[in-house]
Amino acid sequence: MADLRDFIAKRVAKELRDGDVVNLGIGLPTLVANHLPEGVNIVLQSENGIMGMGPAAEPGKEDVDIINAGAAYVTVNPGAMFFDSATSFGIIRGGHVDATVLGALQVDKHGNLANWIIPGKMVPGMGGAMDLVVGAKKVIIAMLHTQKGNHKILDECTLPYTAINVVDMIVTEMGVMEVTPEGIVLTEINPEYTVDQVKEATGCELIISPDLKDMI
Amino acid sequence: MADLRDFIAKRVAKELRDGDVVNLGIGLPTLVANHLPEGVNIVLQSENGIMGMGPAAEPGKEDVDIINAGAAYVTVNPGAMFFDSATSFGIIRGGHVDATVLGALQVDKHGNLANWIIPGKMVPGMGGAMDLVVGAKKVIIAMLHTQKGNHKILDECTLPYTAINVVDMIVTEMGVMEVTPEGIVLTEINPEYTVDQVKEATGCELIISPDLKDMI
Amino acid sequence: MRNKIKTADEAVSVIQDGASIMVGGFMSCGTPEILIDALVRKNVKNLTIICNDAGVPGRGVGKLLTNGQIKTLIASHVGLNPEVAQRMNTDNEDEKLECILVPQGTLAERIRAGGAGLGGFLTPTGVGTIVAEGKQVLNVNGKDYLLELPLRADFALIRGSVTDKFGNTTYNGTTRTFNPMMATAADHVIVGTCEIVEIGEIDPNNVVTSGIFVDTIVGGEEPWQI
Amino acid sequence: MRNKIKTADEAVSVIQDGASIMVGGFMSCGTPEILIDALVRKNVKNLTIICNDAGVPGRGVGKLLTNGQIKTLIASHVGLNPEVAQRMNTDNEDEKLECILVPQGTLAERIRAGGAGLGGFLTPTGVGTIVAEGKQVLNVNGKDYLLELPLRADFALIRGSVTDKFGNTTYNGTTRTFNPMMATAADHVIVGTCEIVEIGEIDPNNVVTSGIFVDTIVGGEEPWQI
Repeated sequence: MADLRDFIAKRVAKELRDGDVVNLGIGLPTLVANHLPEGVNIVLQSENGIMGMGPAAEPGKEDVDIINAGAAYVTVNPGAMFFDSATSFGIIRGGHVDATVLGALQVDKHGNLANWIIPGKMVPGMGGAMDLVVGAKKVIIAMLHTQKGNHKILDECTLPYTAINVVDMIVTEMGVMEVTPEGIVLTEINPEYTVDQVKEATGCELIISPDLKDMI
Repeated sequence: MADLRDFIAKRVAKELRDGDVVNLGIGLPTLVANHLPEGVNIVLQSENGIMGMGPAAEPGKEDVDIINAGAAYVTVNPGAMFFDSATSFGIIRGGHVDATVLGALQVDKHGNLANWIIPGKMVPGMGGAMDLVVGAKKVIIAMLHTQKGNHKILDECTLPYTAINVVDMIVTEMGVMEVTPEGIVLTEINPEYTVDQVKEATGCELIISPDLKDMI
Repeated sequence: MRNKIKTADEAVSVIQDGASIMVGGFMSCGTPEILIDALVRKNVKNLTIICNDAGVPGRGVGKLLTNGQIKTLIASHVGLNPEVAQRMNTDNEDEKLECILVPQGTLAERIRAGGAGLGGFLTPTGVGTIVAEGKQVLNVNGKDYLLELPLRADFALIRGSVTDKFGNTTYNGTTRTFNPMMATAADHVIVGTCEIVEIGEIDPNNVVTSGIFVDTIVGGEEPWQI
Repeated sequence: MRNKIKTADEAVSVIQDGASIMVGGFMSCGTPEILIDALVRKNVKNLTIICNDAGVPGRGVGKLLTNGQIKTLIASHVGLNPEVAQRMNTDNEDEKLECILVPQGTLAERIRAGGAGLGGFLTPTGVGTIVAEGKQVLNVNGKDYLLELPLRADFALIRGSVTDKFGNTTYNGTTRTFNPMMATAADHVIVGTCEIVEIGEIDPNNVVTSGIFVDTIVGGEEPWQI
């Protein structure tokens, strides 16, 4: 599982360009920062008020006034800036974040996203997710392709939306998919799987790119 | 004329309370700061980005980065703050300015104000005046009672409005008037004038307060 | 000038049952714990609390929740405090919590609007979701937006790092969060701060919250800790 | 990291005829004169300039006006520059200036909205006046507001006091004005600054404009003088 997560994170990292402003969700997306290609430096935004977030603080060296959106002590890089929450979401909503990487419960062929209400569980709140996916220039969903065998990539989300028409790309352990006006296009495949296996694990028609590549 | 202006400014100053946040318009209103009663310290807001503005800068001691809204070099008092224009007008529009003092071309019995378009002259722009009179808790008009013999206090403004229903008080060389739902009430009179003289100089019905006092 | 410095208990003495209170911070980093503690001691009830999140039990607004003082919670995230779910689902009407969820950016902007005299704003956030229910949708230049309304409260409890005796306040690191907006959007503002300095000691370029917004200053706020 | 530092002439080389340009400052205090001078040298025409005011002749955007480069001026106050009236009333179509007046608070907020992804906002300013003409009036809780729309531009020319090589910028005194909002509301942002420092030299608590907004940095901006 940890390997799969790193495999996905590593592929997501290849989408990022030098100088990009990026907001990484908690969990798997956080791993993306560990896999940046050589020469690619990104500027991490944390919605609780940091531009230029650095790695987690070393034990014993924490600055108690500096946490990330997951409430863990972090560092900031030289050239960082702290700001309030209205400014933070002005940056997010205003399209100044080049990419955000989040997990999902469901994504559908329209690019609709559901990732905040789990049926039968307490509703934890959307936090900053709704603003992030509406505002970021590129929304990348990083997740396992299915949930205990159940489809997560669908014709239509059945769970309440986080936002509509926002997802640009989906990266799973099986492949890389782009959301296009025609539907979801598989552009890269993990060579450990066949196209039929990916199709079977997908709950909507999967368009296979004529230019399908190996996911590496 | 200079005396009249100081006379008016001195009376306006008595309306201010210790600790009030005040924005003074250019010209006569600026003089109000020179006439504050003993023990009354106000916090001057300047819409170009100062809370806690001080007196004009002494020649040779100017800080070239600090001007007031009239583009003159000023000082700031200890405890001042500089901010951007959106923050400045958030303070103004949000009702955090206790009083603003401005001149007027016309005021009417509804408290409507016209002070930005002079007929036949080029329209200079409203600057921050529209926001100030809508946002300040108390709007005090400080002006000469008439303009070359023409009425300025009217039934209805004939010039384009700066804002509607905003004026609380009018202070002129003839007296002090409050704008009430019933109309304009003369509450104080300059003993150099008779009530009839003030009535004649006023272009709408003037209600005389049963408690009319001398303006001192 | 009026002395604004009080003890925490004196400061919160003006807060009565049923008050609406904004509380700064994010996961209680930037939350004035000493003011929360005083509010727990005062034990006022039926509060409406506006805060980014419900923190965790025993921290920040979590203390008010544990003590059964919150009737309505307006927040963007409550998932890390299991007491929220317990109290939302309780059959005991006295303990029942109403929880209103607002997207974090919308919450921050609504509070800003409340302080800045705006009647509302149009945001793309929440369009097509349950957040849009009951809200006006306006189309501007071909794009749909929700009309979101300003939010104000009776009180704001904010947390400063350095505060001068006039109330001018700075916030260190990520303690800033919702504090600056909340300071503008409440009728009565109390700042719990780590360090009180003389007027003039903070560079006017670096003040974040003007003293004009601050009614009461309480010193002795401690650093936040996980 | 890409080097953002250029000369003023290199910096404005991307600006073409017909561009819309936001220019920071208030009575040209906080206006990047070195960038204006370069724009005069480049002599691009038919510009839409968004600026608080028209300054005075020979200062700030007044230079662009004198040089006949402005087609449309969006500002809150133009009364202290007599050239505005001359050019508004000229019969020479090539020199004719269109002037759009916006209340100062509304102008600042429209630019902020443009940078913050808002579709508009409701303000009480201008209700019942000619500013309301052609605008939607919405009633919220019994009070009328105008719906004002966001404002963006192709370029923003802003003026910093201290800027690090990433573009993080601070503004001294009253030079701040419209600069921070404009930095967020244009597709391409050029900062003319007084002092360029190394990355890390500005305290992250005191940065006002993040370097992420800044495309180009030009040093050598001089202090403002009356």
